[in-house]
Amino acid sequence: MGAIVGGFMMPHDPTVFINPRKLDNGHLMDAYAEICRRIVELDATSAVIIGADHYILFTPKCLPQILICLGELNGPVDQLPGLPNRPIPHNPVLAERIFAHAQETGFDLAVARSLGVDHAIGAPAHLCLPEDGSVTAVAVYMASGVAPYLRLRRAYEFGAMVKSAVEAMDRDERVVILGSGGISHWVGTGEMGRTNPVFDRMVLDAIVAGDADALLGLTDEEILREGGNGAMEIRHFLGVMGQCPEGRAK
Amino acid sequence: MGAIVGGFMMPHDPTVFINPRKLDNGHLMDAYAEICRRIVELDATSAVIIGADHYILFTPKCLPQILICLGELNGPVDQLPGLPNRPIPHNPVLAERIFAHAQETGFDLAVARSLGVDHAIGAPAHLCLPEDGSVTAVAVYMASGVAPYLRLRRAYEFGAMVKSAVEAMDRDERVVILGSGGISHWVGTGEMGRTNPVFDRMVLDAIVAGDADALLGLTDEEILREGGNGAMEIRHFLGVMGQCPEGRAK
Amino acid sequence: MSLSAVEQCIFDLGNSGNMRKAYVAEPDAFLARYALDDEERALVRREDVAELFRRGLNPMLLMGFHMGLHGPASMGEYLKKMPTLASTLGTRE
Amino acid sequence: MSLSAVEQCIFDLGNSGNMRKAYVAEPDAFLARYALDDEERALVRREDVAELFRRGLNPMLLMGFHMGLHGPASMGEYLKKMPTLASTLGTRE
Ligand SMILES: [Fe+3]
Ligand SMILES: [Fe+3]
Repeated sequence: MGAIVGGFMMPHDPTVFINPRKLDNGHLMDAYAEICRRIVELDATSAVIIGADHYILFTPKCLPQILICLGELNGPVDQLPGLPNRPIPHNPVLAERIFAHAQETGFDLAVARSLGVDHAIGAPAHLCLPEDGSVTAVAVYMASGVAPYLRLRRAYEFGAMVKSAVEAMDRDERVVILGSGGISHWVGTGEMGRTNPVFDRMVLDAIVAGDADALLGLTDEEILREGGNGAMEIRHFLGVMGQCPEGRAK
Repeated sequence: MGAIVGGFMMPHDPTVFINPRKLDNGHLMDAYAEICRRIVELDATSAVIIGADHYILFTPKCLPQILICLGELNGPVDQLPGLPNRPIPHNPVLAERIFAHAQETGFDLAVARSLGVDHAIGAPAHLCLPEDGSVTAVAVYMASGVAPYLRLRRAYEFGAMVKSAVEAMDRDERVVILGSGGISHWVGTGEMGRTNPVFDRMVLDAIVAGDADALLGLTDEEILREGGNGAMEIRHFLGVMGQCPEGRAK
Repeated sequence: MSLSAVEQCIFDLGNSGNMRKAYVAEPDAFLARYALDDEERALVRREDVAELFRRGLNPMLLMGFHMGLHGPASMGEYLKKMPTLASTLGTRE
Repeated sequence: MSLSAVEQCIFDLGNSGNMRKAYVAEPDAFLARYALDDEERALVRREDVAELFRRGLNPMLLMGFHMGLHGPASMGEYLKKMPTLASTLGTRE
């Protein structure tokens, strides 16, 4: 039987890797490595990684609310220092299972047959999963970067759906779910470079307390105002929280 | 307040327009014209047209289960005799309303900002709506041509959702819903050219009787075997039947 | 075999005149853009639509690929190659 | 104004090197591919990212469009032009 054995959240901001001001980012790299260690410790076999398209993967002719890739993964296609574009070991059986369960439970997931992912999924895939390919990935994109945005509650429900899909699997599968995204940050707007520590603290406190309602109660306008368009990615955290509703973070 | 004032179904097979054997297709053209007359008679202001992508609009990187276009329409992009590629008068307010209602009621519709439609939507838009643009279109694509196929029941539920979206509108809008698709036909397989009158009769009887269950009870394998891959488009008919659950056809 | 690279390749050739031109001019260079194994590359090169269909590719896609390369007049030739849909049902899980 | 033709145009220019080349070589011919009205065409031609943002275009898209044309070193110049997100909130329904 399948089981969700853990959930993790991590940033993917390109400036971490480009590091234009040559700041010491060792603590960030250590955090990715620490997540990787814990995923190995949990004996995970697969990781469902939730990211956002930054309007480079999907075109104005077809913008998905939620998309799952059923086949091969490679990336990131937007190359960044330390993140070469290369194949990412993937788990088509788990992806198919989640898709089928989604259909049965009223989710309309768009699918990719194969996908060159961007840094949102490429960064955690390269930095949080062991290099030997022993933990295979399933890529999920939520509409967090391009309007119309996925509703917060739907992201949370998606997490719960993944949990029930995994638990209904008839083969042993130890799955971690990774929410890849930032808290407050502004991308491409006049505020770019700014962060809002008050907003960030509120979000982190909610996550640590396992208090999904504190996040679900936010309006998009509040998030955009206090956390910027980048903070719309808290949807991915809600996707993680939805699969461990009683969970508190360490 | 908005209201659904009618539902129609019609074929869009390109061979009707290419007419390679120069058969008399007058009765088909008359049928399109008759639908147009009745839509005008109903005083309709808008038409929601449901079609299938034939794997020319959406790419293997993002295949939607259901997609709605929120903006401008033109087409068909796959030009056919009598169906020039031109702008199609559209209704962005109705499209937005349906999208928002879908989000509220648990549908994850992919969106197009604007779309060059194929013949599935182009044919009814040109032939069943009055030329003066007085009936504006909303384009919906269902996964009926490319696997993973939309489930039959979901297509039916989509119709019901459209009905409640329209009825919740606070402006007068008289909406017809058009299911564009074929019954038995094979596209690109060895059987191409074949039809199955027994299957067709069964489908038509179910539609005339308003018996959605007869169609909802079919498996995809049965449809593929008896009606071919083209018959997967009966999803669009179920979309129409879902918005008039008690309806019987004339 | 997942076939997804072949699917992308066949989609591109069926739907883009530019891609088709590039393929016809330099087939090997064009196919090198896709992560195809030797067998997959050979299936595309010899336009083995029947085998690609048996392995799960969408017949509308295959028809577009063939018509794109050889024009609408090649429809008869294409259909002669193609297995029936019925013959493939139940052969895949 | 729906802006959707502009959105497709800016998306293409931000994400495709080939499109960018075609645009730089012959801007008017390139822009004629899109159903832009005169005002929209002028907004693209003078790269008025601020006004395009105010009218609703996605700032990630606009950033990609600008960086694509002028390289990553132009980030400062781009940001100097851009209004804040906060200034646009509540201005659209
Ligand atoms: Fe991001
Ligand atoms: Fe069709």
